[in-house]
Amino acid sequence: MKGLLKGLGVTFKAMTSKKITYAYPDVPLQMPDRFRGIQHFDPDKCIVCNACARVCPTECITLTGKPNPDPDKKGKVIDTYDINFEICILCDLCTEVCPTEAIVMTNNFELATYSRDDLYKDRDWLNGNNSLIRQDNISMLPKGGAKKDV
Amino acid sequence: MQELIQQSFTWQNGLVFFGWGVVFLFVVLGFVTYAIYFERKVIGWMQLRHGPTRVGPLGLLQTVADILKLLLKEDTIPKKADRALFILAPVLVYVPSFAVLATIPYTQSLGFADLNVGLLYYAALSSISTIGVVLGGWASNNKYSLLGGMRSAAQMISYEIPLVMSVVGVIMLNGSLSLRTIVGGQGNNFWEWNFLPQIIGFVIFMIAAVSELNRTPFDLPEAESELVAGYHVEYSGFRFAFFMLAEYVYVFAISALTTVLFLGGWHPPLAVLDFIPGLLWFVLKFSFCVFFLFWLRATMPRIRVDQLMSFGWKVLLPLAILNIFLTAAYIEIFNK
Amino acid sequence: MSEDNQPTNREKPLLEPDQEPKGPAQAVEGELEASTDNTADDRNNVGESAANEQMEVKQSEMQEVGVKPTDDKGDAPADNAQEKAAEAEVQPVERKGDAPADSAQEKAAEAEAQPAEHKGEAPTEAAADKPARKPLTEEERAARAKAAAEAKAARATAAEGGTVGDSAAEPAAATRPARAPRAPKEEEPEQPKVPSPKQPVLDRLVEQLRADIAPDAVEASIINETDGHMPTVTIKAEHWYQTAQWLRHNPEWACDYLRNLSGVDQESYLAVVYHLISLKTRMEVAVHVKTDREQPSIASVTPIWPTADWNERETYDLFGIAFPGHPNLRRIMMSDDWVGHPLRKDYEQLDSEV
Amino acid sequence: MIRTEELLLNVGPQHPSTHGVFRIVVKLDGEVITEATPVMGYLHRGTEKLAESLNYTQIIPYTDRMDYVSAMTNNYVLVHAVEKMMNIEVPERAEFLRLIVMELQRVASHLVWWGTYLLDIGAMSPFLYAFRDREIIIDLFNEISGARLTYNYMRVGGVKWDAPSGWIDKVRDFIPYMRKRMDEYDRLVSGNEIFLARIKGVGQYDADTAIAYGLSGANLRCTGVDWDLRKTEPYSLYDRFEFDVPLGQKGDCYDRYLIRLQEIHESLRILEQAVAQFPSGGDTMGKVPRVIRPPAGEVYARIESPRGEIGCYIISKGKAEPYRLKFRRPSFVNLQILPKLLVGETMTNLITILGGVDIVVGEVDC
Repeated sequence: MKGLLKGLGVTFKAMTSKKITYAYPDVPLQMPDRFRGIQHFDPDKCIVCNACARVCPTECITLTGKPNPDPDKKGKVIDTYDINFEICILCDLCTEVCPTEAIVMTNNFELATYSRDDLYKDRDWLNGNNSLIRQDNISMLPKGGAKKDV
Repeated sequence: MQELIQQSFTWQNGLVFFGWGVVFLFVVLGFVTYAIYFERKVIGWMQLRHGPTRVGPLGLLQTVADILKLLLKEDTIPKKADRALFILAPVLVYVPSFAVLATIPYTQSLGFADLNVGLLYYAALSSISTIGVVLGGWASNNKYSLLGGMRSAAQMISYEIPLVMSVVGVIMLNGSLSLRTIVGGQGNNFWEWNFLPQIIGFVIFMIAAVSELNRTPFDLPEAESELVAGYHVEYSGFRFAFFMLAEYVYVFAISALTTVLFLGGWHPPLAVLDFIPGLLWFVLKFSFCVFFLFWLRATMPRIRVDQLMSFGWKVLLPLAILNIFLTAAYIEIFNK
Repeated sequence: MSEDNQPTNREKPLLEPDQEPKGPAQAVEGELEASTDNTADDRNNVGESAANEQMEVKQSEMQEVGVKPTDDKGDAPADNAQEKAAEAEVQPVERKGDAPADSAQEKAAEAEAQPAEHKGEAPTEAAADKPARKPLTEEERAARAKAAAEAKAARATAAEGGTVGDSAAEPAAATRPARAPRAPKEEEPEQPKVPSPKQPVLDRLVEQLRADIAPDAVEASIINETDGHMPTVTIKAEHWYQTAQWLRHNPEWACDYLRNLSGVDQESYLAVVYHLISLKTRMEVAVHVKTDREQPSIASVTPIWPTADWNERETYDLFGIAFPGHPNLRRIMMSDDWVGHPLRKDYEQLDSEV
Repeated sequence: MIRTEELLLNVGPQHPSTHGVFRIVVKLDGEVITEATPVMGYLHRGTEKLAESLNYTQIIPYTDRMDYVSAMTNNYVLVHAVEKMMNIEVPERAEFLRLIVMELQRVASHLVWWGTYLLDIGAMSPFLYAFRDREIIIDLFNEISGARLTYNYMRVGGVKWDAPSGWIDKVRDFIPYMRKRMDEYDRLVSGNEIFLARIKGVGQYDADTAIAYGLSGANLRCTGVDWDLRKTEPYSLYDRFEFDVPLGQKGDCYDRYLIRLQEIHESLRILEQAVAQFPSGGDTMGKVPRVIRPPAGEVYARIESPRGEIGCYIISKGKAEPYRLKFRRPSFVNLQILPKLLVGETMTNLITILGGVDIVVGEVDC
């Protein structure tokens, strides 16, 4: 009998204590900096090395480059860059291997759409997704190496 | 209201009675709507969350929205279900729950019928809804609902007896089954109420009442985690609403009965407070009982079927008989 | 993948996903592929893949002196040989196609799709896509196909010829086609192997088994250094049930806890690996039991260790190894009407685009 | 004579308390179970087949999705296996971070178990309390690894990220907070007579059956067998911290319940010591070749996940992808005792026992 009453006491005390739920749809959720949301793509930095397409476990990145328009520079410029968010698992391996930090994660995670076609994000959309970009990046860029700050 | 009952039954009287009946129906439906809302709010608070807040100001229209939803929802009847019984079951559950409210005296003057067998009327009618539940379980041709139906039959029958036996003590004290005289027999101070002399009866009554309602420590018939939803798993749309309605009207009925039998109906706890109208005291005690039921639901785990049966038969029943014996001895010694 | 990769892979019709070059195996987040695939890297790849001896062979130091002929499985060395040959042959193109699939069917559509080994081994395409490389012409591809076919034949003969020991076979010398000479790495003199602490335990076990069960029961027995000097024993399939009972009830071993049971497809044969441990004496042993590919069947050990029940059902479901003596051998993962055993290397996927 | 027939009932695959897509076909005589045959495979994603064509770094995201309630321990077992094969030396700081993160994961996983177990038995509120406390751990993981459930945090040779500034202090503050919460749980539930009546003596088995069925974790220790891999086969830095392993006697649901709650206390003790000895400097990634190619050979690494011994058996042929990767999943093995336990039990006890064994179907089907 005593256990039952103690249990009732706990719930009664909880009834009057502060609530811990937050009103997500009305108040936007604030994610920490490292949160792996939808990628942001910066076409100028991309050197079309295909590292991200290769490392992707679910092969959802497809990109094509084209030879550099102005003759003096050599190398390639990115032409189309698509991420298929139907199968992208946001595992963040692509931003790790990118040598020039062309692709970086942002904190946005709202990906719900009414049709599956909207889940094929192309280069411009990814470039447009430039809010809440992640600052603390681990990538092959020497600057982007693992920062040690505790 | 009282004098109306004495007059001869003419068309005009009949219409007045019908009018009062409809008014009372809306009062009860209003209670049910806000009891559901209140329950979800209270359980929400107890679980550190807010409960419904989105529909209407502070979520007040939440249950109204639910009922509208249930009205608009498609009312499917399983193909192989026994159609007639399937349709009859919710009716059989809901009607007794509403009919039972007739005999409960709310205040000195307010009350519908004053049967001299009020309590027996209550016990008899409330067991009809058991048939409805079993019928619903069987008719929807679903194994889970059949299991739920069988469980509820076993539970309600085995807890009907301790419920009635626990009240025999109160009847012996007041010498009559009529609820109005039982309330009359209780004085204006809380120590004159029935729950102190009849403390054993009161505890047994509370436990058996919670089990009658199929509420949490004893919510085996519609055990969410085992039988998915128990006997009303196949019901949808407004038929399902009937089952919910019946459950909450029984919460109203049981809380009212507890107030009347044990907590002194409309009597104030202290004689000096009797300038406040009786109805307010009734509603206060009544709401405490309702809150206690919701409080149990937020805290208690579910009991197992065999434990339920052994607890009912081996613990509650002997205690109830003991209570009767003690009351008899008490009356004999103090020849009240 | 070269830069002239079709924009989206989706519309390419008959391309089997595991056929399509999934990118060189080295695509690891560290791999800076862009333009640094110099020969050093290449030698590094060749060197490492040369150190491709089987785990049952005495584990040599990191610096593999030469390719020790560890005829783990008939085609493994040949597979590498072919790899070397192919690599040597298409050195300029720097594509180290993996051993061609048994059906080395030519992929017309994909420009340089190496008919990847159907066994799911993604082609270890060492080549980074040099910006200047021209797409392969028709006859180059034909040349490679011919090389692949002829290498396959060589491999097949090596398979029949050599005594196909299993992965724990004594190092059987298998002739290896001469590899293109490459800069000899600095050889470390092979120090005498320090005998591992568990060696006496293993020897004792082997000789006990030979005495109690059957002289030829134990096919091979080595100490697996990488796994904490785990004694590893290969038992013949027909003696396995007796050995299992012996291991279970022998007071000294009393292996009462079957920790792991995994099926393995070693291309030329199927094997089941049991990891046993005794909670009381803390003695550990790993047991390999081999069976052929056509009618794979190994005695079920469920009566001895009930935990083997579902593990064996899973192995049956995914590999097709029958376990006579199992209470109810049914599929556990796949639906009952599933055709084929998915984890086999030669498993044909039902719909390629899955 | 009236002819009675047994009722064949499908519990699952869609059922509120089968902890995922898992089905038990049950033959009922009234409420008593005469025969139970679990059916699984609804969540089989072929991780082992996929792994054969992915390199080791690409497999790590897949291990998150096996036991999605304790993803860190899955990451660790794969990474530990590869490090064992290539005998890579993991820097001190990375190993500390791994240990802290794994112990936090054990607390979070046991909280999920505790909340859902009470929900199965009928009490609604404990679930909310458990998830309120787990939310704090999830936020910690979110800060350090970037995700709430599928962390993909560990890499062969170390961890991907260093702890952000102030993270270690947050872990230090979490420990006393959690201890206070644990007392509240005990007051709410552990003393509750109805709850005790529901789980005492239910689903009982002895030590030999547990060993024969290869059970591990709390399911094995509840029969008194002292087998916790953190103690018997120490890995990572567990030999540096002193903690004890709770054991049960009778081997019923109640013992398993107490053991798991006690394990939360033990994990908090380990965390306390780990945070105290956390190195100030050191890097988070060991010396790892750019191309991770374990030398040919095989290894069976095993660690203690909240559900038992999770093992990762890799056969490598020297290539960058594993030749064969087999996960020994504790939920899959622990589940085998279910049919044996259920015969003669009632429907209600089926749910109690299933909750007591604590399975995650993502791990059962792998």
